[in-house]
Amino acid sequence: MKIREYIESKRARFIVTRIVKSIPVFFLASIIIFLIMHLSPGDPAEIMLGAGATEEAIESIQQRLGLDQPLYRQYLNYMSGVFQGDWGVSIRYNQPVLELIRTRMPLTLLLMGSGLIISVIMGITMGVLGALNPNSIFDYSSTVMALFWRSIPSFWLGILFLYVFALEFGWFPIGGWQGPISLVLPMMVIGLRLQAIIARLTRSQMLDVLTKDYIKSAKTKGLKRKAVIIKHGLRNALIPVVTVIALRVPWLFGGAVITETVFAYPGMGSMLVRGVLSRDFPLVQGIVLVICISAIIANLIADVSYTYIDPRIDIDSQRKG
Amino acid sequence: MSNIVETKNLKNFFQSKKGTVKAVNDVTLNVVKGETLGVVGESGCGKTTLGRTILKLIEPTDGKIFFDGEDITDHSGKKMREFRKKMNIVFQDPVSALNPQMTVYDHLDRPLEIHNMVSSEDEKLTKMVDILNTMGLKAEHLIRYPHELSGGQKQRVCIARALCLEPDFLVLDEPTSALDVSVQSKILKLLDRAKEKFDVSYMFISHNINLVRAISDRLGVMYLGRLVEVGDSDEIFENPQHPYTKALFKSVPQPDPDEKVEAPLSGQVPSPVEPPEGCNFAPRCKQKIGEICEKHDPELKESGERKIACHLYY
Amino acid sequence: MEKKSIGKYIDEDTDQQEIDAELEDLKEKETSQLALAWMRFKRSKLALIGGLIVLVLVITAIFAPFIAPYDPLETNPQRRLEDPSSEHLLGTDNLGRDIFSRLVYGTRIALMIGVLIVAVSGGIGITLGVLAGVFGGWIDEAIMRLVDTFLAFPTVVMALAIAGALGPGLYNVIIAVGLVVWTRFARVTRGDILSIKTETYIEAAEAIGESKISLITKYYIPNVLPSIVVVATIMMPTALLASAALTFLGIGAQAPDPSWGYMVSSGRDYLTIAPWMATFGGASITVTVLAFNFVGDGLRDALDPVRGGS
Amino acid sequence: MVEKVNKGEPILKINDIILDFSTEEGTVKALDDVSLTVKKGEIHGLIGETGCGKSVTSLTTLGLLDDNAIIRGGEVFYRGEDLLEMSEKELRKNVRGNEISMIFQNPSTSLNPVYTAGEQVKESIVLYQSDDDDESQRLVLDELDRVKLPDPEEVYKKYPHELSGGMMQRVMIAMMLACNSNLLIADEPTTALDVSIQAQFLKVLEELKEKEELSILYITHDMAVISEICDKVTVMYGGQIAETAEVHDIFNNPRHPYTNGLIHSVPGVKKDVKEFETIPGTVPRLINPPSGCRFHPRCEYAQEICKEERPPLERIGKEHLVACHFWEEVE
Repeated sequence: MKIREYIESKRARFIVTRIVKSIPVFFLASIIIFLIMHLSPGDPAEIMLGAGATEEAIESIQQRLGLDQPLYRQYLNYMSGVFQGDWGVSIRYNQPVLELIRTRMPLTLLLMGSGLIISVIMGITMGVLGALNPNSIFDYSSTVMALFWRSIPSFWLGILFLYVFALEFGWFPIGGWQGPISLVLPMMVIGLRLQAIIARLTRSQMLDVLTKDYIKSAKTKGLKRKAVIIKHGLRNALIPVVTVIALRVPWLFGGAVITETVFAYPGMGSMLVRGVLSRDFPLVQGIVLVICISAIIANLIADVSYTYIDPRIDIDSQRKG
Repeated sequence: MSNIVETKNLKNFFQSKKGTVKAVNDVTLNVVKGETLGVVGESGCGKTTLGRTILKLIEPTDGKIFFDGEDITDHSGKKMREFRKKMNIVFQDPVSALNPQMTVYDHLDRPLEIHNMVSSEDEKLTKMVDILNTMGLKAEHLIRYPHELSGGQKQRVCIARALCLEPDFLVLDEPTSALDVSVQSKILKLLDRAKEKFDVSYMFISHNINLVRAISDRLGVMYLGRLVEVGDSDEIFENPQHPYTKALFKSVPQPDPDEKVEAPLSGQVPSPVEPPEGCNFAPRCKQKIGEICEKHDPELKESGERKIACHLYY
Repeated sequence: MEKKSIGKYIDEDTDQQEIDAELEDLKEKETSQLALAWMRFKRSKLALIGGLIVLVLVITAIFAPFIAPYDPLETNPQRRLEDPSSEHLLGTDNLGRDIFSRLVYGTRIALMIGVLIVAVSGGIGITLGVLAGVFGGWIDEAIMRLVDTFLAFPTVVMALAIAGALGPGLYNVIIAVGLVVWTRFARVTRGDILSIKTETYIEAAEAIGESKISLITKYYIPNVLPSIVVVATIMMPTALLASAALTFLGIGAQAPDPSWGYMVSSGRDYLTIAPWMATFGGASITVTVLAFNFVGDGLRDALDPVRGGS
Repeated sequence: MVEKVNKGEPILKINDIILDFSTEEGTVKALDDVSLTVKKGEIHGLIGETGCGKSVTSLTTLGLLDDNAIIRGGEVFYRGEDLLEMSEKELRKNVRGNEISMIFQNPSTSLNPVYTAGEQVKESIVLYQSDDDDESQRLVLDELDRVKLPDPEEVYKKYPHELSGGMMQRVMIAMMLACNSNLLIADEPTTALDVSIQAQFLKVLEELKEKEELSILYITHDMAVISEICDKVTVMYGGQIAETAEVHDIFNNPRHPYTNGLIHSVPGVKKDVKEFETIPGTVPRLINPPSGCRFHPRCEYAQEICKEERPPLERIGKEHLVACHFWEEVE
């Protein structure tokens, strides 16, 4: 079985290079976050404690956070802290940042995960159906709808859903977390928007693949229309779709931040907004770093899954989207 | 007869994922002034890379290139630009050889400007229309964009662009293989007419052997980056000597129902990555004379009027 | 190159019948790539509608003072939260200000932010994209690593962090969003230049002795321009949505600016008694973004129909 | 399929097909009264330049045309049944694959890149021969052997991008013949192949014709390949049939001015470029094609009648048909 080992070794090599490549990306990201936090014009300690803070309070904050040391030293302390689980203490909540994240993150991941699943299922079905009967009424209307879902700001959509489904109809709780029921509306807000993007991409990829020669060969072999489209067409069409979905994972966090704020959903996203508004630098820094790590991991998983879908591993895939 | 172009042990190796590709592997050849040297070979034999390397569009890995007796191997930047005037190239696919955002006028204007070949706008237009007419095009074509022209017309603009530098040497890299038969014969006749009018020597690269026979004075046959046989074109076609040339000519279908291909060349065109030991053609050669072919790489040696790289002829 | 100046160069020595046969199929007027693109753009109805809306928005933005019946900032406590009436077309907000006037002035802010963000991100992205594409090698590798890093950040989160650090305010939002979305410009420009690099007309240009600079100015840029225009149009929606989101979250435009995002966030508390404040604000954003999406899709099909755009 | 056809009898009869394509620039009159007959066990060459309608004719037979194609008239009889009357379902079940199959120009795009060569050939075996796993695997290796592929076990496991052009083209044939088709349509199969690989490929086709009485409709623009393997030849120009004859008549006694011009512009017929003949003008755009005989603007024998009246396809010899008012005068 020479071929199998050869492919496995090629895939292993591809994965290792991808991991090695994402390490500098992680450090570069952490440096950028760190710099941004220290970008602010005023003295961070003053800004964090607000105008009325006494001299001593400011002094102690600067001592505690080591703000008086040169930037690169602060960064190194911070990073060594990160690896030992000490991500600093939130000013506003007066709890370790890592603790806050650990309690809030699962809710955000749950929201993002459900939003992703819905959008993938709806998106791909709508996309394939649109491609199968192009220029039909269905195709035309789903294209316009897809553009509509991409154009509506998610915060307004959230407010509309809140107003109609929670206030008027009362089907769903206004905010906070009363079990999975309060997941539905925010999930729909994220899902609808992403499914529009996936649907349009799947449709254009399917249309492109259906013009390829190997589809003509499949037809010539007398295969049923369904076999030609699903077995030969869909698999090739989905390769770039997987790439785009992976690229959209970081975007999901963005969506979560806004949707959680609108629905007062107790996830990491709404906490980030409160952190930014109250200039709670350690908390903001921690959350953004976590988001960045999960995005890098998501990209990694996408590239690895890519090698299973598309046997042409060594052709470096042109990332789309 | 002085040579317009000469190469000595020219080598061009690329690094690919699978290993070193020996595209041009120790090629020594010359193009006599005023002649058309045909270069034939199958895919991966390095004929295109050879053409581009002689023009220094790709840097050679080793060996020497002489143009009109002067060694241009290490020329670069300003010095090389002077030679751009003297030698040029026409590519295979006319569609991608023209800049879609430029009109025909711009395509001819650029070379004239760069090498300031003309002193006034009037002189420039006269020169342009003269060349276009030689190519069977008219002044009306000057303001057209590439997407408004047919394949044949586009290729004629490419040739006009090369000729307006009044080069001494022109590499024609499969100039007609992307065109239909009737358009192809027109382009070939125009090239033939242009050769006399502009006193240009050609290196005509093609995989179409019948075509090269009709247009070339001398012929070079390449296999896997090497020159295996060089000599007068008609003589080689009358009596090919290198085993590969013989087998290749035998597997070429002739446009005559009574002349059929008997035993086609067996096996595969091996990949130029890490070519086989000894003579590259040995694995497919029916006239192998034993061990020596597997071990030693034959040199290109004189054999009467001809030059052949095969142990049979020493 | 007008037609008449060629007139005097027409001569007849080449074989006449062949040339005339070829001249017939030359259409009357020469069509440039741009004319070709306009023909394709006209064909899509959505694109034309989008174009029309954008035009209306631009006019509203420019002539806001003439269109808006009231001063958007003038509060009028007695006339708080009135329903839409002949006097106040779209009613009044919680401080008695005329909503219609605020919407009209909001157009100006929205378009201005959008254009500035696209300009900032375009400037950074295109330059880095061209550098990476043309010079390749380690420059390309470094820029692409930077792009990958920024891709790891969601636009809103990154903008939040930057805006948080810089403090709220319109201009901080422009910098924040601009600093994040440039990656899209960089990737498209780089991708296009790499594909142009493989085109034979670049090699032909080198063969006639074009210098590196004229290669960039005469060959790369003109051929990359179409897709840059497409990306710029497609980026407007992203810019508008991101800046509106930041304003909604309280980081962007501050009261009393008549920005649409702020109208939605301040309208949220009065949803039950005066829902039109939030609705009209949100609707304006949606219509504007939808229009730019229509135009963007139309431009993409018109300018690079083959590639279909990323 | 009802009719049993034995060697030498017509297996495919295409009669007077008129077909247009509706495009944004206008209606393209792609086929104008195209008629063609392929006999069983015969390799019938269909030659013409780009845009003459040769590929469109083959796609019409199998109903693989794009949706903007409009068939205005004509029939395609295959073993007694008119394929144009058949529904998509019928065509798919009874004709495509197990009766008529097709291979295309570039092998690298005609095979699905995400399945191995073996899997794609097995798909045809499972459809038409046997769906038992081991047996179908064995049959696949036989098919790969039948087209003379070296080391079939190796090729079975390889993905298309790991095979050379020549090998991919043979996998294509194996995939199609595994459907036990009686008629193979080959659309420019060797254009992308090297001379030596092309020669081997043509030998494989010839053997399939001799040994298994396979009828082949061979579409190409290369006159040399036509003379190599075809028994009969049809020349097309601008969507019209110019001439049909035995391969020797086409080369030694061309009766249509276009065939005559084409033959004399082929390198190899004339040994030196100076003797090449050329056909003035360019291939017509079929949006508003020339009236009557579409070759008249470029034809030296053309007269008034050629503009008004489209010459019928006249039988001037046992197997020789020509569509030209002045075919006697051509030399």
